[in-house]
Amino acid sequence: MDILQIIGASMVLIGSLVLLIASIGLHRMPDAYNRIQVGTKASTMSVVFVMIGFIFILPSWFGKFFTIMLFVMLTNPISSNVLMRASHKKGEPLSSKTVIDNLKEDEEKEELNKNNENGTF
Amino acid sequence: MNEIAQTILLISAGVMLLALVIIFLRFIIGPTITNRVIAFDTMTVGSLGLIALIAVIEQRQIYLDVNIIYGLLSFIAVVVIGKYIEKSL
Amino acid sequence: MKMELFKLILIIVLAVIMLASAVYAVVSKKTVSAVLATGVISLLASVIFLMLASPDVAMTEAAIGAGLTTFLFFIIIRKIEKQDDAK
Amino acid sequence: MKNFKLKFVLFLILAIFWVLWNNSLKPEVLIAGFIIIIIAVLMFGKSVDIFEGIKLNPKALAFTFWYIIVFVVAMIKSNIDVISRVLNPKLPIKPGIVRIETKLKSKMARLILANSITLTPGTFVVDIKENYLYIHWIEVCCTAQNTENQNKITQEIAGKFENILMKIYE
Repeated sequence: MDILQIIGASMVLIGSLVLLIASIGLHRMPDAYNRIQVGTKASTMSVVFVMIGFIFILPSWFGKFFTIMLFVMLTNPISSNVLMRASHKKGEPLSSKTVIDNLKEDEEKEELNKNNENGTF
Repeated sequence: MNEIAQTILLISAGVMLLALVIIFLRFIIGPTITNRVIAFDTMTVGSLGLIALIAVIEQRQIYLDVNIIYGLLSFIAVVVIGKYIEKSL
Repeated sequence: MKMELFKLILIIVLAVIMLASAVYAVVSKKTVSAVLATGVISLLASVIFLMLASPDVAMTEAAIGAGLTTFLFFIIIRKIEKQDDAK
Repeated sequence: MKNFKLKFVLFLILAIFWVLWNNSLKPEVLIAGFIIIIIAVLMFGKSVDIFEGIKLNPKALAFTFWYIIVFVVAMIKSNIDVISRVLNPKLPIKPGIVRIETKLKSKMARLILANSITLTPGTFVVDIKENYLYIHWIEVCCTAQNTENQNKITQEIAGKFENILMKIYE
């Protein structure tokens, strides 16, 4: 069983390195939206890797590790999505590299339509 | 537990700690509230891994219960903060 | 021996982050940032309680500190802002 | 009893989580859990309509497994993508928010689609309005506004997930 333990421990090490890269990415990315992307993806993946490594080390605790993994995979994207929509609504600035923003265009169009309808009455 | 495996686990705990410190720097310098909330969220998920690692090293299953409560409450906290930023609470 | 040293280093680093967060909560100008910093403090406090082998206290700290106080504070800040808007 | 099938799905999901989290198959744990789960299903069974349109047959089960395999491959690819972008000194990003259209109607299918898009390479759901998903993309390929281009973007981001989810839910 030694070799399984070493495989599991190396997977835990990979997971922690992914978390380290996420933390570097939080500093390198230019605006809040790209930071949310890097933070969510890398941190979710890090937890998944760590939990799979622990399943290799202690197979008798399979259920608990698997539940934590499923839980993080289900909830982390939702909370980040709430955060991103809120910051877009509040008007968090996009970086200068941004090419296109369809959501803002559509919202402005909707606003214009509403104003026109109000104007005719 | 195996000697080599335990050493690798200790090293990965050190890497996680370093990552937590770097994320905390983003929390301090983050120019807007959104950046701080991102740092808070990432820090929470990182410490989930750290708590599970402590549980494995100490061989006690009850520590994992702290983990799920922690994840649940921080999820609700981030959703509430998002609602607050959106001004629809 | 190795374990003891590891635990000591872990607790010291976490305590330093906690102190920095507490100082930040005092000196920061925005209320919201201060509340978030308080959340970080109780997050790390629960990890330290876990290191000292008391999972029940850690559970309570995680539930009350990181969860309840954070979103109670936010709900109340929002209510105060609504009152100010109404005036 | 109205929408018995959906309540049964809820019961099944809660029971699987209970058994996994307790990590044991002792009779006392199972009996206590099932009593609590039945009370919970009876109390909260009114808002169960997020599972609407789900199918309970072997074909849907097989497609669920296939979906999990596709999803895991995409997730690992996504992480390699993120790592290479962060560690590249030039920082090759070209972000933007694009609009895609979805054909799915069921709430649960949309939730799974949005979660999967969030965890796959370079894309992130910002908002959902009626049939449109707004997606923050880290490397926008084409910015023209015509319909043909939009279909191409939709195929590239959501095509493979949507096709499988159609078979499970619709």
